Amino acid sequence: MIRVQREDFDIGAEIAALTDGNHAIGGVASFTGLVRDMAGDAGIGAMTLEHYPGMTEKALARIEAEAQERWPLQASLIIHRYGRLEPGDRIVLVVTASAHRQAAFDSAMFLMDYLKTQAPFWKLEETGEGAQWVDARESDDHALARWAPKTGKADAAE
Amino acid sequence: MIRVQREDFDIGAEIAALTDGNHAIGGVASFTGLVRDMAGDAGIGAMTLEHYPGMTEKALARIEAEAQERWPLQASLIIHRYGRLEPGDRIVLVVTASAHRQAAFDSAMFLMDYLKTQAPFWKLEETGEGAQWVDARESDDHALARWAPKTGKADAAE
Amino acid sequence: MKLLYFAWVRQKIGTAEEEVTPPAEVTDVAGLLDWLKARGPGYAEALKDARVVKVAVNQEYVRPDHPLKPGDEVAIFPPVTGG
Amino acid sequence: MKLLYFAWVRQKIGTAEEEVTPPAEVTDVAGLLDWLKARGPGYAEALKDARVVKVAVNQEYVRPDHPLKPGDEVAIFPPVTGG
Repeated sequence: MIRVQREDFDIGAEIAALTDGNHAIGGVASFTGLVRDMAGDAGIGAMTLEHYPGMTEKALARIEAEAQERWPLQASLIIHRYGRLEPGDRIVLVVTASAHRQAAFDSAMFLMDYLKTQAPFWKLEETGEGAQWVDARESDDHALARWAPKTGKADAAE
Repeated sequence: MIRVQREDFDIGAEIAALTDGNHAIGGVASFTGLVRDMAGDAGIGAMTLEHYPGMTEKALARIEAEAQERWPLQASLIIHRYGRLEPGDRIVLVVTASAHRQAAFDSAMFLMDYLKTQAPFWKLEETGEGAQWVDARESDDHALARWAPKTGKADAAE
Repeated sequence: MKLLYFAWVRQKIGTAEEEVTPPAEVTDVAGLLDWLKARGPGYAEALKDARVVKVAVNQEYVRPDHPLKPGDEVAIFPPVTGG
Repeated sequence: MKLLYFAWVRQKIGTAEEEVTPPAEVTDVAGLLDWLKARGPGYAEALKDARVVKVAVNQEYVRPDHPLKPGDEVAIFPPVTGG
């Protein structure tokens, strides 16, 4: 399930809605991304997340479908917000549920790595020196590379 | 923070209590373990978790301290239940919060692997053929081995 | 052909979207970027390094040699920074 | 010396805890296990494979050569299966 929304989300309620009543689930991994006070060296006040309506949903749905193909997931969820967000605000939620814990962890990491590098969102930070577009990070590309098909990570479920 | 308790827990409320107001946190990973319907081949109705009061708390506190030492965590939480649990019930919650996502993910996996192999809990499953103690799994020992000091995982934070 | 711009590409070009009809010799994404760069200083600045900007045609990432046709929705944007 | 048993070790021995005073030649964990095995068929069955059971002294995991002293709390249990 994927959602792109301006509104905040409730982590506990989302996990419950996704997993309640499914007794084949042994483990649920989640990751929540928050707006940090410090990005690099300049303290930031707030940020605005721009996105590409239409393509965003397609990109998230494809990323989720690929995770479902690679790991034996019982359920999965991606929520990504857009609009103006302040320090401490939730930006993104990824939840994966599987019979085994490693499949849940690995697929949640995979979803986050793909989101960071593939989903059409852009962060504009409000800094002391005015608004500034966040630069893409090489470390995110490196994180993505570990999921290349040759690594055989798809079989890593315990 | 660690808790050993008979009562259920609320994932969203626990994460909020741990992270609200800390704007140095960029990512929060969580893992929730649930009672599965199927353990191996025999359907199970419920299970009872026995533990060693006193040592359990010490073991969890030591595992948490080691995670705090290995990764730059802003906050962490381990809750483990004991007593009788039914399919779908929550057993364990691990939450880790850090500036960066990989530190949060890695430390949550580390905590779960240590819990599974070090914390003095034992599962007694109610199966069709009567109550049966769950066997320790070799795969859990293997999962633990990846955190041996030589791997240098402590420096893997992005 | 509908063009969409995002983030600093949008700011430098000065508009979020526009309808264009490139000449017949523009047949692929690389050709479109070259043609756009000649439209003004904002375009030239936004698109000066073709290896940096990303292009999606009909909401799918494409490479520079991707062919274009009249009804396409072409989006041009910087590397993404969500999550 | 206080002994605690958990899970199937507890069930096979038939008690959760007991106070014992082993003879002077029992100086370490391995010696204690050997002495306990001779106390009855439940003990022998529970402790027959010393490599399987885990021992904690004063709530810390220890090895078979760990020395024992009178006031120790010694727990004997199967490999753990929580989480």
